[in-house]
Amino acid sequence: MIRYILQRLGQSIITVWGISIVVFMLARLSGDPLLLLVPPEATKAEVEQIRRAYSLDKPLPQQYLTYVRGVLRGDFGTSLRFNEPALPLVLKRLPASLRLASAAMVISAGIGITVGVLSAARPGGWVDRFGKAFAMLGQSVPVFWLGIILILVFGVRLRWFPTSGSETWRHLVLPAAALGWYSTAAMTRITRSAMLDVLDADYIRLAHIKGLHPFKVITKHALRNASIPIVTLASLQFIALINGAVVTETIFAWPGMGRLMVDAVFARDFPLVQTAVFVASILFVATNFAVDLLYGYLNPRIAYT
Amino acid sequence: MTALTQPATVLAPARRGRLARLRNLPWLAGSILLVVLLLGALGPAIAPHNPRDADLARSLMPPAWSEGGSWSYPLGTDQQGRDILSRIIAGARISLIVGFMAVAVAGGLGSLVALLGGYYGGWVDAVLGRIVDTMLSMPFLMVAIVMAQVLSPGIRTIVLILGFTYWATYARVLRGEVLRIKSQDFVALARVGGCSTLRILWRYILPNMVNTLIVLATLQLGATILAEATLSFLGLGVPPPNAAWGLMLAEGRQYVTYAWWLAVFPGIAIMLTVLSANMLGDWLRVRLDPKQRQV
Amino acid sequence: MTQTAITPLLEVNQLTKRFPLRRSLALWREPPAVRAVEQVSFQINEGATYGLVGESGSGKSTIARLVLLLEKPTAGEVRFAGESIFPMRGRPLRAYRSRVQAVFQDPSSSFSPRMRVSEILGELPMLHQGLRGQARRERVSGLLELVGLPPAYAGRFPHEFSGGQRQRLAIARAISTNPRMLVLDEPVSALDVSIRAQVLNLLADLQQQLGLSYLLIAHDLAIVQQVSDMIGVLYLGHLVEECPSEELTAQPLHPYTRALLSAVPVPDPARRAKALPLQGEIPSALDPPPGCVFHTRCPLALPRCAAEEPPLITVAPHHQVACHLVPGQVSP
Amino acid sequence: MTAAERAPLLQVRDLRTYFYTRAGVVKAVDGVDFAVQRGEIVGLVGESGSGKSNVCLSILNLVPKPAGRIVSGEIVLEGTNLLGLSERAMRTVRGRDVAMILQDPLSSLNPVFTVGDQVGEALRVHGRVSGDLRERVIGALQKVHIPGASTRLRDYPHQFSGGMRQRVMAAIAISCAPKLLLADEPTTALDVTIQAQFLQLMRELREGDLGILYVTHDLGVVAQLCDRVLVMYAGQIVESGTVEQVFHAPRHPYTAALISSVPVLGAKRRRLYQIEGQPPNPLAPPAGCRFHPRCPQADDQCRAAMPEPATDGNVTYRCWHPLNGRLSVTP
Repeated sequence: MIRYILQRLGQSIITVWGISIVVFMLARLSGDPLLLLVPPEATKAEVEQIRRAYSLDKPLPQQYLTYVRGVLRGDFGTSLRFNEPALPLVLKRLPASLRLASAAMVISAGIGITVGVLSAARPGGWVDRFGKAFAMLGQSVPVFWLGIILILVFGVRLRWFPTSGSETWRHLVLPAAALGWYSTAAMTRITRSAMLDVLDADYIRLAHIKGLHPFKVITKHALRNASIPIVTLASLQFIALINGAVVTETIFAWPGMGRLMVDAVFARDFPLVQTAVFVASILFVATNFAVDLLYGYLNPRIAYT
Repeated sequence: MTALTQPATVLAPARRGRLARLRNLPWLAGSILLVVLLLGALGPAIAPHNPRDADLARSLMPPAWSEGGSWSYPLGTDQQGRDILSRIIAGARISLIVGFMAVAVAGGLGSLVALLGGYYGGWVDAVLGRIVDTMLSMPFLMVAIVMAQVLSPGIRTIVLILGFTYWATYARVLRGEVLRIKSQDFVALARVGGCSTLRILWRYILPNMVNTLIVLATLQLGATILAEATLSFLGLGVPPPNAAWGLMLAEGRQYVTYAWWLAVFPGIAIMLTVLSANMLGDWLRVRLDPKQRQV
Repeated sequence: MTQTAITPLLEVNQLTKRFPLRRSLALWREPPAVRAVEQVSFQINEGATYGLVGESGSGKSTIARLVLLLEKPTAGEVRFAGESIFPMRGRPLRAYRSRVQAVFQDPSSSFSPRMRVSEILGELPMLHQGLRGQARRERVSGLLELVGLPPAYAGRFPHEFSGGQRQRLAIARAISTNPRMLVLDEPVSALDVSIRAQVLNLLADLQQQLGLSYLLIAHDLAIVQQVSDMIGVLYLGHLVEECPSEELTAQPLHPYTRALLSAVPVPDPARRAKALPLQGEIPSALDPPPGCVFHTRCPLALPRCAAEEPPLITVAPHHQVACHLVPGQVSP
Repeated sequence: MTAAERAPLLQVRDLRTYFYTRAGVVKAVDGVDFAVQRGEIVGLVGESGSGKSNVCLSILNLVPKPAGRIVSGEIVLEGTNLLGLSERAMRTVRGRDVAMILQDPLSSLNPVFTVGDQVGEALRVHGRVSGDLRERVIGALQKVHIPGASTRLRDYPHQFSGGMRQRVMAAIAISCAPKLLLADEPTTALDVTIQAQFLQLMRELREGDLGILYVTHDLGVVAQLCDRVLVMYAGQIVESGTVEQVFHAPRHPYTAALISSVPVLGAKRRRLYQIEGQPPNPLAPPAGCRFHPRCPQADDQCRAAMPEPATDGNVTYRCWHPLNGRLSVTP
């Protein structure tokens, strides 16, 4: 088990390193990254000063080393717009994003797993058919459009929920619903197919042969085994949620990391954008690592090797 | 003895002929996709108006069936007085071009990486695998946004961005497929028979992974069109005055409280297109992939 | 078959294969390895059948894969018609590929599901003999006839055939290069009982007609004995006994061979097994027992067996055995 | 002996289990009659697709739904027709009165639960826990000779070897002291020496009153283990009788051909007798006797109708032209 954890940890570290390269290269895609780092109204002298400050006059590998050294010290550069270190700015907005994503995750896992299990228990039954149509639709509706429709119907027409801000739980309802919609559909499909896979196994037949009640066969034998793929894929959904938060936060004026990033894009505040991407990536890697640990717990074949 | 638990699939005589294969085709989804394809191909030839023809005098006209609407602008007009139907038709072409080209770029790159990594294994696979993991560990929408900001806007840029952000998905799914095919006896037997590596990849591995690739590409077509619309919605996709669906939605968003049709119709266009691509992909999965793996 | 041929067609010398596992975190220790094949030697004569029997973990399939150049050996060599096969490159390698072919156990995974019979059977003649067009089509028909399938089936896909027919197809492909030797890895164990005899008889007929040599790998002793001239018994990667087919049941010497023979269920209620079955389980090839690998289960084991590995010694013409109790103390 | 004691443990009459598929109806089990006595091992031999596994599943009423259905017949276990029971009552029969061992010990144990949990499960479900459950589980594991049973019950299936897993399956099967044990090719996945150990275990288990229906395709196993044998071909039992009778003097040409086609260890090398043709397509079995296309002595009568079972001493067979008691097939 310790070996497994260390192995996964090592892989995560390599991934973070890979991400640092991608993020570093992103800034250099346009040719001269300096144009992204200075405000448009900067003078020539200021430009040269910044060029030296970021070592942009040095060869590429050296620039990368400088960048990595900064990152390791927690220095992700300075936001041009706020003229403050970029990392604290991003971290300050992180909790709001996590709150939104978690709420959406709870919705989608709750509904998705329930509908998925019921669908698999009776393939072709009405729950299955309804769930299938719902899943199909859920994966086809753009989040931003759904957000607008929700605002129009529940915010503007019915006035049930506020359409922007983040003060109370009522503020959370519409953005979480919009964000969780797609994942609910995905979770339904994943759960259904994982359950169908498991229900085909010989040990399920053996459980019936032992005389177990079919309900117990599903809840004990099948769900426990299906939970292994479900958890893996649920982590991907969490990642998709953080991704989707970029759009949802913009529509609902939710003060999270995603909106900060979109605003920074339009303000041409590249260091801030870069930092947001990096932080989100680290969050992804951390989620994957946590799921790997959970996987090791759920699957005795890993825990005992 | 598993043979008898599912006699239908195991023992049914092979269905032959192209007609039989079309059984249970989702006709509705197919027709919608066909209509979108035709709209995209014919575009300007059948659009009632020039999609860029602005006239503030007729701005924000409601759809024809509402009060104040006119049948010469069936779905109404936008804030600049442009015909929404014509703009949706023009948007179909953009969505399709971006969708198909991005899928081609991502699918091609992903297949190549999968073939190399899966077949050669060893350090090639280890390195490619880490790169794929890294790509999949990044918030692709954020990466796409950054790229869109850095690169000059346009259709080619969007295709490149989406191709770059999506190839890793193909690589991961197809790599598993290559590994599965490679472990089959017929590949070992081809080596025993003296087939070259290139021949094995081309004649044995590739044809057997094509089904999975087709299913994946069809399902990803929907996802790619959604991503393009999202980027355009954020103002980072196809630049105005082009009539991309996402852009139309973004522009119509501020009028949504009193001119709902600006945002609703392009949304429906996106939804129907993506929905039919997904339904078709789902049907293909059942049809082509007997084990119905989750791709 | 005669045992007097001067050069054997295939010569396996001190062949060893270990599959190292992933290095553990303790870098100073040697990484553990699965010892699949340990210093195995045997020879196959022109036109003869050599049978390798053993249970799971015996290394019999690994030997097949080594001979087919699907794995690289850890040590040892294999000579085909006098030439060492592992260093082969270029033209000699191509020649070897056409002269040694294989039939595997599972007829359902032996063919690409996307190739028609005509492509499956026509590919190797095209690659090795340059047959194209009409000549290739005639070759395909000829091969189908040779294995007892109607030539009209050339346009079909493999999934349209039954298991037995697919195995005929696999044999047809194997002989499509005009090989001199076939490696048969469990060629009938996936087939129904009533089909096995068909395939075994077909293999015997082809051997006669084409003068083929066979390396037969199987777990079913009765089948191996039925078909082979010489038999090698493998246990945990070691060749423990080798003898002519007739002597296997008449004069088995190694205690494992005897245990194996008595464990085979004979389809005759009058010949019910009297001896208690061999106790214990096959040890892991990751950590094989020291000394004689069989001593942990051997009913006759002496202290010496746990300490010292017995060498393979010749006890009679063509009969070798690796046991400390032979010759002498093993009483029938 | 009273009548109830003389009545067989299991009596199956005219069992028909059909599968309704899109491609047509598969008559997997088509009119099967047999009995199993207490303390008797009955072998059920046949090739793949002959329907032998579906006989077992039918006895437990676990034929895969919705395609599979038991169309007719009676399955009488100690005077109770199992087919007449409600699903609820049937659940108390499964695992308690009738147990089953599946073919693949690798996939038949649930990988995420300990072996102790899985052996104890049937005991818990059927409320058969008198005293300590743990003791009962250890007892079951010891009965199938699993070394160190008291510590191994905390292990997971993947920590057991193939042979040991099949013993665990046997422990699960006998945990509730069933009356009838169905064994569906339990040794097919095992090595020969491990198979011999398992067969020995089967002989020990039937020492009591346990009746065993042992499904296999291996004639050798039948000859070594069973008291009586049922030979199945294309959903029907074509011959049945004591093992000695059937092996030494088969009456049905299929049985005879099957026996002659198997290589025998130690026998002289010979050309094997081969049964021509392929097993029938289950969707469209031949009319008349289902073996007639492959039978060397088939005539018009065989093509026209399936013969009814005929009994001769200890053997029952379904053939118009039974062999005269010598093991020979004339081509």
